[in-house]
Amino acid sequence: MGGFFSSLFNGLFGSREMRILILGLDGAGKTTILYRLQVGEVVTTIPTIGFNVETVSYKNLKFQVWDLGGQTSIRPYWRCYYSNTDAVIYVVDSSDRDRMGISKSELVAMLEEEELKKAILVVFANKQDMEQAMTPTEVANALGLPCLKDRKWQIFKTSATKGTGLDDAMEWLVESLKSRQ
Amino acid sequence: MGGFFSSLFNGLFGSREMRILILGLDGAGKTTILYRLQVGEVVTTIPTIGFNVETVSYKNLKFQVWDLGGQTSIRPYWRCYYSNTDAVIYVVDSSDRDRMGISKSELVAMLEEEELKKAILVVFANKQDMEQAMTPTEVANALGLPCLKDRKWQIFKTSATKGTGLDDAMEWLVESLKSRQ
Amino acid sequence: GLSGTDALSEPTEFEYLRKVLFEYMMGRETKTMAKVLTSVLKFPPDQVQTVLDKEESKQIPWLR
Amino acid sequence: GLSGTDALSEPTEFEYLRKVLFEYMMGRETKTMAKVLTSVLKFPPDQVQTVLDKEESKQIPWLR
Ligand SMILES: Nc1nc2c(ncn2[C@@H]2O[C@H](COP(=O)(O)OP(=O)(O)OP(=O)(O)O)[C@@H](O)[C@H]2O)c(=O)[nH]1
Ligand SMILES: Nc1nc2c(ncn2[C@@H]2O[C@H](COP(=O)(O)OP(=O)(O)OP(=O)(O)O)[C@@H](O)[C@H]2O)c(=O)[nH]1
Ligand SMILES: [Mg+2]
Ligand SMILES: [Mg+2]
Repeated sequence: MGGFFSSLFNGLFGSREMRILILGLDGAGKTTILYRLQVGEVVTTIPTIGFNVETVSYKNLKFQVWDLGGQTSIRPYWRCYYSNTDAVIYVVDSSDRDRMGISKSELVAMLEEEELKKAILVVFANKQDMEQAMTPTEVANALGLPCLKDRKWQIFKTSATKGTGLDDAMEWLVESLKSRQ
Repeated sequence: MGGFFSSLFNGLFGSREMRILILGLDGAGKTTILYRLQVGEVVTTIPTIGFNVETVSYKNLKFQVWDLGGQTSIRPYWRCYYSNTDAVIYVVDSSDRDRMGISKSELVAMLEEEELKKAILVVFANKQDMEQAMTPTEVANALGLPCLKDRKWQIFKTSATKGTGLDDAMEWLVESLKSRQ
Repeated sequence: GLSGTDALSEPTEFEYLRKVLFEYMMGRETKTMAKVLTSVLKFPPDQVQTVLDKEESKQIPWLR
Repeated sequence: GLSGTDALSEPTEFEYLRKVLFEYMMGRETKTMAKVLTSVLKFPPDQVQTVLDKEESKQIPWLR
């Protein structure tokens, strides 16, 4: 009986699915990243009006990954999804220099939310394959990451279409989540 | 056991609540009528954006009475409520000569709906207390009631605010519903 | 009042939607409310059917 | 995108609402969806609370 119940309890509580949000401005590459992570392929995307949610397995951990649409008019509703979030993947189009300021304000507003206080932050400086892409350091500075307080964060250079950098980023995220527990 | 189940069945099926819709243009007096029937008083109303639904008891019969908002932009949604309807109380502001034509078209469209094929129709020629009110016969003709086919209907003159005519109308409705069963 | 575009520009319709959604969320007459909601928000026919089938399956069959 | 009026004039928001409502009606992540719906439709705070309490009471407590 004890054995049955303890394994039942492990099943229910032991490996709780981690909840991860993928956020960032429209066109940053969030949906491309989600399906890269899930099926390992580049899918053709359309702007996400709503969200995609998928279960992603990585190194024996299971994640429930939410990719939320980033268009201006629906960005205010990101906050409805914050509850119980373990980590945020914040995606930036590194070649979109004009909107780096907007991307920063959205990030700052997000990090101010009480519900995300303990969430780990991974920034994907995405579209590194583009010629005019800012470097990860430039992106980090533009977003004000060095000044963040009480936040576990890291930035990675990625190209979702070429598939580079994603593994490193996920590796770091998994380790951070594990060591946090 | 048999006795228990048969009384259970009577309880569940024997006295099914009748479903009645109160329809008509905005301002016709539908909400005033609903609460006149339910609590016997004239209540202060505001335009109904949505619906009111109340249980009304009359002569040992129980009715679930739906009063739907009649404004132009929400009239198209009346049809979502038609299913399982036993009777429609169609309320007309008898003093609103200008909109008698609109009231007729809405009535005609409603009666064409398959889901209301077996529903009994009672028209309330309401606001009879107003000087310029059309007579019930005039209202009946303006609505084209005499030409209706395959429809049990009757028209009554009412004043929801003065409380006149409602009893006669409900009396007829109850008898019609009973004899139909 | 939608003049053909996918928008809800009429304040009355907006308030109506809010009222009906509230009732739906409180579990009152959900089948009727579902019809109204999918109609106001112009769900495509296949989604309307999916939603109504779901509502049907929620009902306790022996009470109908 | 609502410019202060009680209307949903932005087609993106309209489509967003439809998508989220569909998920809610299908019973998926209803608590999160309820937050979005009440937010998009600007429910008054007391109604938001009523709705979220209701969602809470729907959850099976021993799975949380
Ligand atoms: N060159 C390049 N293009 C990319 C990269 N990642 C995504 N894209 C492209 O950028 C476009 C937008 O990508 P999405 O994944 O749809 O963007 P999103 O962030 O989900 O956008 P919303 O759903 O509107 O919020 C698509 O054409 C992608 O193929 C990348 O690393 N490099
Ligand atoms: N003089 C007179 N006024 C009436 C009568 N019945 C209703 N009214 C008034 O007409 C106005 C509209 O009545 P309501 O009952 O709110 O109308 P309604 O049909 O529910 O209107 P909507 O909710 O907009 O569809 C109110 O001021 C009522 O007091 C009546 O028989 N005579
Ligand atoms: Mg997307
Ligand atoms: Mg009314």
